[in-house]
Amino acid sequence: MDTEKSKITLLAFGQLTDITGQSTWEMEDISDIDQLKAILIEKYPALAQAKYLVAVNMEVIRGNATLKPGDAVALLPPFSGG
Amino acid sequence: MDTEKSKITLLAFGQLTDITGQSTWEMEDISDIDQLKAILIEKYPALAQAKYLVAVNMEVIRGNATLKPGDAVALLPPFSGG
Amino acid sequence: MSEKKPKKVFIDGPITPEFVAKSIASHSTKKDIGAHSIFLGQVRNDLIGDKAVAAIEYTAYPEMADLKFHEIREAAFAAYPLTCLHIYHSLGTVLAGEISLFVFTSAIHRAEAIKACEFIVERIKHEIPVWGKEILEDGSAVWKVNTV
Amino acid sequence: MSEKKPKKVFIDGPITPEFVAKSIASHSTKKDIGAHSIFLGQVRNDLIGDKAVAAIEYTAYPEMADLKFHEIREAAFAAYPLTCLHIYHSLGTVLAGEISLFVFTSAIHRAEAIKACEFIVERIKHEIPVWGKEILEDGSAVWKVNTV
Repeated sequence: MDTEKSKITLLAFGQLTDITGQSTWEMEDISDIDQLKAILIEKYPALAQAKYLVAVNMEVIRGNATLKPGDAVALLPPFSGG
Repeated sequence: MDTEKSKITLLAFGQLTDITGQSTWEMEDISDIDQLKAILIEKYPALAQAKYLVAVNMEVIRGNATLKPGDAVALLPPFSGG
Repeated sequence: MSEKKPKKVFIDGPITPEFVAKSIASHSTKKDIGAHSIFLGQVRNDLIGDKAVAAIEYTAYPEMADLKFHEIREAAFAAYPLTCLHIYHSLGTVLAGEISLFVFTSAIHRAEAIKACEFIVERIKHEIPVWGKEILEDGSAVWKVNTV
Repeated sequence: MSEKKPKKVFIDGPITPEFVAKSIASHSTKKDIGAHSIFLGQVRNDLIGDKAVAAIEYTAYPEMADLKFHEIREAAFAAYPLTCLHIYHSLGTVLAGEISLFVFTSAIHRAEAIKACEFIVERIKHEIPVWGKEILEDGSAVWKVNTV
């Protein structure tokens, strides 16, 4: 498989950017959301305490789901617009 | 009793003025609302068909009530403001 | 918070968008407000038979209307924690497309502002002695009948 | 009636009273409208500890927000017989006392306009990926937490 195509794009917003230190980056060889969360918590332990939803290609996914290359995975803290 | 003081003031509004031909006038020797209505219908037969509320001194009165000299009696067709 | 002083409600002719803007702008100094709810009644060009409504001429029993507006204000302040409350209603001629009623509630949180505004609009429609005479495009007139 | 074309929602900085007035005025040609309902969200100077909020800096996930605004519009038009529907939300800095959200519904009768406006405001608060960072009077910042 083309390594370029095995990448997913991560997007972090709001207070989560204080934890991740970046708002968009790429990650390779991630098969599903549970695996992604485990890797992220290892890298950013404060995420374990954070409240957030995961959206894959702009749709909120509750629970686990398979990720495919090219997916945009967004980490969304509680909304506070309006 | 002073005749001036035995008078009540009548007020008509909206479509009722098309029937009464006047919007404010005085009437004498009226003892209660039922009597007033009977006299008005005799004078303005179309009133018998009209839908309206009676307010005495700006408070809506449902049913009969005694009128006293100096009262302002308003004939209020269905409101259509806003 | 209750406001005891009587407020001027009736406006001669239409309520303009600029008037609404000025009213909104005057609240920018009240920095505890988080939510405004506004209702505007606009005159429709309804067909009466085959003639369109060109304007409505509003008349009122002004003393009783003032009393009822005051009662509605008191009831709204008693029922909802409002920061501000303004009510304006047109008298005289308002053309189709123009605004004849402006209800404006402000509160710390949205639910109170929204619920209070709806409460006030309903009460105005049912309790305020105002009558609209619809002036049709050919100059004839019919008394307006409000739908419930 | 459904509107399929995407609409611009985000506005850079505060929503001004003049913008609201212009939006109201643009509906005077739509003479079948009888009722407008407007919601405005205003930035509060809440105390965070002992410091007042001076401003909120709004950021969004804009592509997802556009998609969600579109879904909310479609749901509102499906649920209520609206003539018009406009939604505007600020991005960037909005000072305390300024307006950051403007929801504007119009219908033939008041009930639909009022209910639809409330429906839309609730969905925006829960479904739109926007975040506010409260800038305090001393220059420090905290992420805003919306009350339910």
